[in-house]
Amino acid sequence: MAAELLAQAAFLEGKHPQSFPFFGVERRGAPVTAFTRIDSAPIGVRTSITAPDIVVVLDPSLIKSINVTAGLKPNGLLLLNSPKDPSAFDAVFRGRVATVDATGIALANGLGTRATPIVNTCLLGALARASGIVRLESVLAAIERHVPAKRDENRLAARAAAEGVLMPMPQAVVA
Amino acid sequence: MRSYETLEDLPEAPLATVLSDIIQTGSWRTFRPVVRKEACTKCYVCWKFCPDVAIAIDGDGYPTVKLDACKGCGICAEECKPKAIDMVPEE
Amino acid sequence: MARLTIPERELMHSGHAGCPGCGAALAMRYLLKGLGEDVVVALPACCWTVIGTPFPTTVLDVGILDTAFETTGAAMSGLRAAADALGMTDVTVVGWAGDGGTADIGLQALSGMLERRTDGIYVMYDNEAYMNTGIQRSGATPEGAWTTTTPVAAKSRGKSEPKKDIMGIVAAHYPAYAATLNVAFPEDYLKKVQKARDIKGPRFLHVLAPCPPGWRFPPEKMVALGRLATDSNVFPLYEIEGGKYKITRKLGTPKPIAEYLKLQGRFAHMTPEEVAASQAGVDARWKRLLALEALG
Amino acid sequence: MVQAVISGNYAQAYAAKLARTQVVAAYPITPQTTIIEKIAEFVASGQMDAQYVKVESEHSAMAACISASALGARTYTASSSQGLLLMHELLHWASGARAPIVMGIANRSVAPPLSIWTDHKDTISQRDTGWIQMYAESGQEVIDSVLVAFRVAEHEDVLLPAMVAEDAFYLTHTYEPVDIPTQDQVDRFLPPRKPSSGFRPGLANRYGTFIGPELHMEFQRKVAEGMERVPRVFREAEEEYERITGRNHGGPMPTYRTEDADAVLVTMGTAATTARSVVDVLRKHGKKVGLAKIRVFRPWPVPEVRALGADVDRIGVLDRSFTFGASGAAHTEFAAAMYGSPHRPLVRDFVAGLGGRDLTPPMFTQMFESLLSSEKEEVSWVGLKRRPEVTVRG
Repeated sequence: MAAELLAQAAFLEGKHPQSFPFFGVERRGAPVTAFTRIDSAPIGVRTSITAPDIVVVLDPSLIKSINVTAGLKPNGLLLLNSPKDPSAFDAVFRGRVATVDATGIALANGLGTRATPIVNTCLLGALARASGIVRLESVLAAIERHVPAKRDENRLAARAAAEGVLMPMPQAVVA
Repeated sequence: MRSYETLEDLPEAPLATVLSDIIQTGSWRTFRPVVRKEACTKCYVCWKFCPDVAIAIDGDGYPTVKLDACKGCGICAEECKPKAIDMVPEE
Repeated sequence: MARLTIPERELMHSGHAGCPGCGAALAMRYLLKGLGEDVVVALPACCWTVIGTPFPTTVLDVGILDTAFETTGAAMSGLRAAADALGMTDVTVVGWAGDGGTADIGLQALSGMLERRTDGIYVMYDNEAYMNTGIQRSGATPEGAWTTTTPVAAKSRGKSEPKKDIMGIVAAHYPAYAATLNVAFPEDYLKKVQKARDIKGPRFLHVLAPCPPGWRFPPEKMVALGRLATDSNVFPLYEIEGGKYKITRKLGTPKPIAEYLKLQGRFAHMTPEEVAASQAGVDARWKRLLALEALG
Repeated sequence: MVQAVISGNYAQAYAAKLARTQVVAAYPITPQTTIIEKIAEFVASGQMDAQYVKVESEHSAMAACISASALGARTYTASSSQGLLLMHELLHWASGARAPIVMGIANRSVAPPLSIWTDHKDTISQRDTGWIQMYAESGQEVIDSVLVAFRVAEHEDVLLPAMVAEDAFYLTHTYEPVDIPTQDQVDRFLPPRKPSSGFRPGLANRYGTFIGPELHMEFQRKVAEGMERVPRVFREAEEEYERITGRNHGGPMPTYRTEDADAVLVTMGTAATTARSVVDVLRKHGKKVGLAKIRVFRPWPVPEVRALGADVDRIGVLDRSFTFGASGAAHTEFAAAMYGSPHRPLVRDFVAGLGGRDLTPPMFTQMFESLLSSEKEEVSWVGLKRRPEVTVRG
């Protein structure tokens, strides 16, 4: 969902996105992986991404069980859903780390339940600000066009997350 | 992960024999059940209704949550009559 | 330790891939508690194909044989024949299939298995749609329910056809034993499984397996919702033995179906008129069941 | 050894009985029916100690066979045409589950128009399912091939299902003398099946299971390797069978008068009998022609095909089915096997005998003569009526 919405946002900017899930068997709550490529030219590969520029972790508890930074480029960006300061994750990744309290923002905007907060749009808002890979306005426009329910809440959440993202240095554009 | 030295080491036919306990589904959880022993009446409704075989009974007869397995569905807390189980957000 | 009302021994392991609050996972846990370990399970394509975890792992302390989607009944007959030919006569042969695999694509093989009187227990765990593929309607989806193939939109009000009466179809084959079971009533569930275990011939268990993502309710409500299904007469608990019907749970005053419906997102679109029509359907089926029981 | 005049279908049934088959699950279809009727009779009279599962479709027949075989029972079934096509999904399942089921096939065409008469469209349509495929020319070959098929299929280096095909009516319902081996001979040749998969009830084990992209391909490779070992296991089985019964049908592709031949016709099934007589006649007239017979279509006998092609300049392949949009299956396979050989003969395709059309001696003469003067590789439909006529009887 988040990966596809990111692709939609990039498309609105005239870029060539490619978004796909790991083709597995989805179970509610079970860890899943999805990929997005964004380029200014048509994309000529159809494989899993093994060396990403950016890794976005929607559920911070996964850090304990999964090596979320596997293959992440040294100068890449790790964006985490966490209320903590990025410095708390120095041991996880030596490159740039950004955090956003997406669960708190989602619940404050009525997205999901305590057991299953819906944090997709929060992290996209935060990603736009932390990476510059797409503009926040494009994320908001993609939400308006493609999110089936609670569009206003999702837009507010994405904007709040963009404003609330914590990062050690100002926005830097990745590739 | 399970690796095989050669293709020959892989069983000829697809026969699975490794018990699934090794798969830790605790990472699925966003809320964790915490049993307050002082409120527990040992009725075992929590144990009875756990779809994930994630509740054991300890030596003193209290339910304990196997956190490697628990997916945090919250049925145990919901069904607990004396409300002795709290669902606490994971870090 | 206080006395447990169901057997303590577990023949199902943790690590399975059922969604949080999965009724079908709990249903298997109880089934094996009732049957013990001398069991072989024919498993067609269904949620449990995945719940049962991928190679090289397995979830149950009994044998599982994967079989094609529509073949559960036939696979049971093959297992029974081989078990008998090889001297494994004490083995209980079980078929464990979803509602789509039973009431739709597997109906022919089920009919064949019942008619040729295969000695085995066919279990249909009913989550009322094709959940493994992502909530498409099946013949067992109830009227009014939203699914991805029966959307709620300008020209669609969810599923427009009533749920298929699989127990009626099974009853027409004169099974040795048939019963409806609900994971929210473990003691009744276990009693019926153990009863089925000790009967020879074709047996059929229809198990209600509430599905949090498919029915759109929070996982912690799974058992409460299951209870409501029976206590509102949406899913009555009864058994058929030797052709005789016996209702195993009767409330003086059943709960209104509205209580059951309002807990589930799949029915959220229903108008008071649609709820009333649904109530009338439930009442009529309950009346018919009482009449069948009265036949004795 | 008992010599009896029996039909090809009865040869199938006798072989299933002599093999001490433990589970049979079958559904009737013309012209396979007399196989399963005979087996029902054997079981009912106590001559055969087998569980006979009377299923409600071919699809269920194969599903029941796979389950029974997975648990370790020696398993047999029989089918034909539409019924075999209905089984298709389960045929793949059987090989993937490494279930060494043996199946008798009455080769019959596929509708529409409905036809109960012979051609090979039903079995050729199953060539990619991972089954060993054998085609028989005579009742004798049927009974011997079924017994060899059990031994090869169940061999621990193979563990793959096998089908033994016989042409509808030309063999299924043709009574001719057949040497039926004794039970003692068969018991020596075919000991009880060893449990192969390891699958058991009452244990934590799951057979079939599901798997992601990490290992599915490796299990496909296992099936491929099982099939690659068939030629050796088949040869050893036939040698052993010969030691016990004195009979050997000559490997996966026996040849007849091909040593100095200018042209050779390659056939499958009963066509070989008539073709052999025509070879003799043409030889008397000084025409150097010969015959090869595909007994084992899967695995395709590449070394035998190459050896034949190395010495002959003109080869005609007779296909009793057609792959629309290409050529006959045996022709395609033959041409592919010759590609890259130092000596490449001209390989032609003759499509004939579809839907029960008789393959007459003049047709074979025509094929040989056409082949001897061939200048190019082409597909020819032999016996096709350019002015179609049909007799309507009152």
